[in-house]
Amino acid sequence: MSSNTKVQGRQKITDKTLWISVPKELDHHSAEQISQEADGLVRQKDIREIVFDFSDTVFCDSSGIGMLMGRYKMMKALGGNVRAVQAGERVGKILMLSGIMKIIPVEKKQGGMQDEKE
Amino acid sequence: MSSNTKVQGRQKITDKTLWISVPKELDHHSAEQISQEADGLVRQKDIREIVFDFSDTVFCDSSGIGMLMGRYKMMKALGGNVRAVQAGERVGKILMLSGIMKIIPVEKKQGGMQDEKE
Amino acid sequence: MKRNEMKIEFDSISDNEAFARVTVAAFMAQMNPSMEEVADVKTAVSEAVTNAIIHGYEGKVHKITITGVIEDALLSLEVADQGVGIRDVKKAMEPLYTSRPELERSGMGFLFMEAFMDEVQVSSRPGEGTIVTMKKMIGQHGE
Amino acid sequence: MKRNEMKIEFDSISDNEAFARVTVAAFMAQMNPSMEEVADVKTAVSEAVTNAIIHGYEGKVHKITITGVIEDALLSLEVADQGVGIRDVKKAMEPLYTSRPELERSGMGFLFMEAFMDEVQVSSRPGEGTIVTMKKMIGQHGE
Ligand SMILES: Nc1ncnc2c1ncn2[C@@H]1O[C@H](COP(=O)(O)OP(=O)(O)O)[C@@H](O)[C@H]1O
Ligand SMILES: Nc1ncnc2c1ncn2[C@@H]1O[C@H](COP(=O)(O)OP(=O)(O)O)[C@@H](O)[C@H]1O
Repeated sequence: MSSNTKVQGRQKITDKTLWISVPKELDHHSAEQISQEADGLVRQKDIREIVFDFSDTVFCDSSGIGMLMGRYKMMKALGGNVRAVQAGERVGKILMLSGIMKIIPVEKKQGGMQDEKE
Repeated sequence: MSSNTKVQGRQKITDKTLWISVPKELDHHSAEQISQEADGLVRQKDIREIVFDFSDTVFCDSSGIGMLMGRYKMMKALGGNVRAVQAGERVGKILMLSGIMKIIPVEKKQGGMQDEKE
Repeated sequence: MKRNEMKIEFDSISDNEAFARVTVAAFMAQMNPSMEEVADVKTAVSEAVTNAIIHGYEGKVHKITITGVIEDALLSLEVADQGVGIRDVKKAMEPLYTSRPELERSGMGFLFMEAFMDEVQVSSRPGEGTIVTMKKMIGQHGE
Repeated sequence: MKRNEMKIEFDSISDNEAFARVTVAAFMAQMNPSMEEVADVKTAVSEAVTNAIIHGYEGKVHKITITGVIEDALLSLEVADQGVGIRDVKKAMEPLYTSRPELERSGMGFLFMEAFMDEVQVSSRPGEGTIVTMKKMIGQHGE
């Protein structure tokens, strides 16, 4: 596989960046799935950055925060980093409240997988 | 009041026709409300026809059929009539299954309050 | 085998007809149903709940329960009231039969339940209440 | 006074987190809530139900119940499990405290419940289970 391959519907890898399209509802159920998938890819491939794209996400609870924190710790340990993009109003509110914006850069409504797709 | 008045958000009277915009979900709860409102207007005003506009309706059960039958009987007794317009796929299926199309003309996706509004 | 179970209990007021429909639709969402299957099940639930409110409890406020079970692709629903019950179930299930024509009932409730579900069973005892059991295979489209 | 009541009971599997949220949202629909109020309540319910699944039952499949009561503009919710319970409720409710960091819990569950509801009370007994009671005034916007 080249370093510019779509891996699944919800993920793609561009250069050394793993883009993850976060589902409509980010809760304990979906957060566990995303974590597993992301960790598998990071183990297999040379990934320096994970970008979480919240374009489609209308619901997020504290399990989502745990998922982001977990990926952040893993990437830090590997010398990489984590970003969140395309956060809508609700997701922005939750990320703000959690204080995670102090350690993970969060962009609202610009960039992200939506724009990256051909 | 003139004979060309909007009575409520969901109804209007044009000449001697009462147009009723059926809500999103037509069940026992909403059917009772519509029947009461329609019957009140028919008692007060000179109405020869009731047109039920299903543009917005995505759910209908047998209480909706009972409501239509009841208005049909009332208008027949007064020498008037009843029509249904703008029936979508689901409403069409329910009206078909009920057999009510044999006594009340049903139009799909043309005419109706949507087009009549200025 | 995939299995899941839920039970809801709510007051017999007409506001809760929509609540019951949405709840059952949310429960079956994990079965990957088509839009039409969801609409079919919502219609059947609406009929059974409306009957419990109007006929079972005759407008008085008591409890209605819905039990839902998912076993792989099979959805089973039970709508129960502890109302007046039905003396002659066979007659009640005849198309167009209604005991309350003055309430503009069309007598098509059981007809719709049977049209939209694969199986409908009614168990009732006068003075004790009614249980309507309905089953439908879900998400088998395109197979 | 407008009053309505419901109770749901479901298996402690993560599929049912979304089910619980949608059910409570459907129940409160009759209170004419704002989109934000619905999102706030869904988040609080999601936290309490997730806790019952992960902490209360430690991943094993048992029953969770949610009771909802509407009294005019007041929504009261009770999320209950019969799981392991909480020894020190005060400590459990401290922001960022979690007993399961290895499961990537953030310790923000109670924080979110308190942020999004007007009132949160926890009653728990080790070995018997936990009841989280939450209240919120709904639909008072623009007054
Ligand atoms: N839960 C119930 N409790 C008591 N009687 C019922 C119940 N459900 C149905 N019935 C009886 O069965 C009849 C037929 O029901 P149905 O086909 O739904 O038509 P409808 O509700 O329009 O009368 C009702 O008129 C009523 O007499
Ligand atoms: N239903 C429950 N049963 C048992 N323990 C619970 C329950 N809910 C919460 N707890 C305890 O309270 C702690 C804090 O909960 P919370 O603030 O939601 O954070 P988190 O779920 O991220 O751990 C949990 O780690 C757990 O020890």
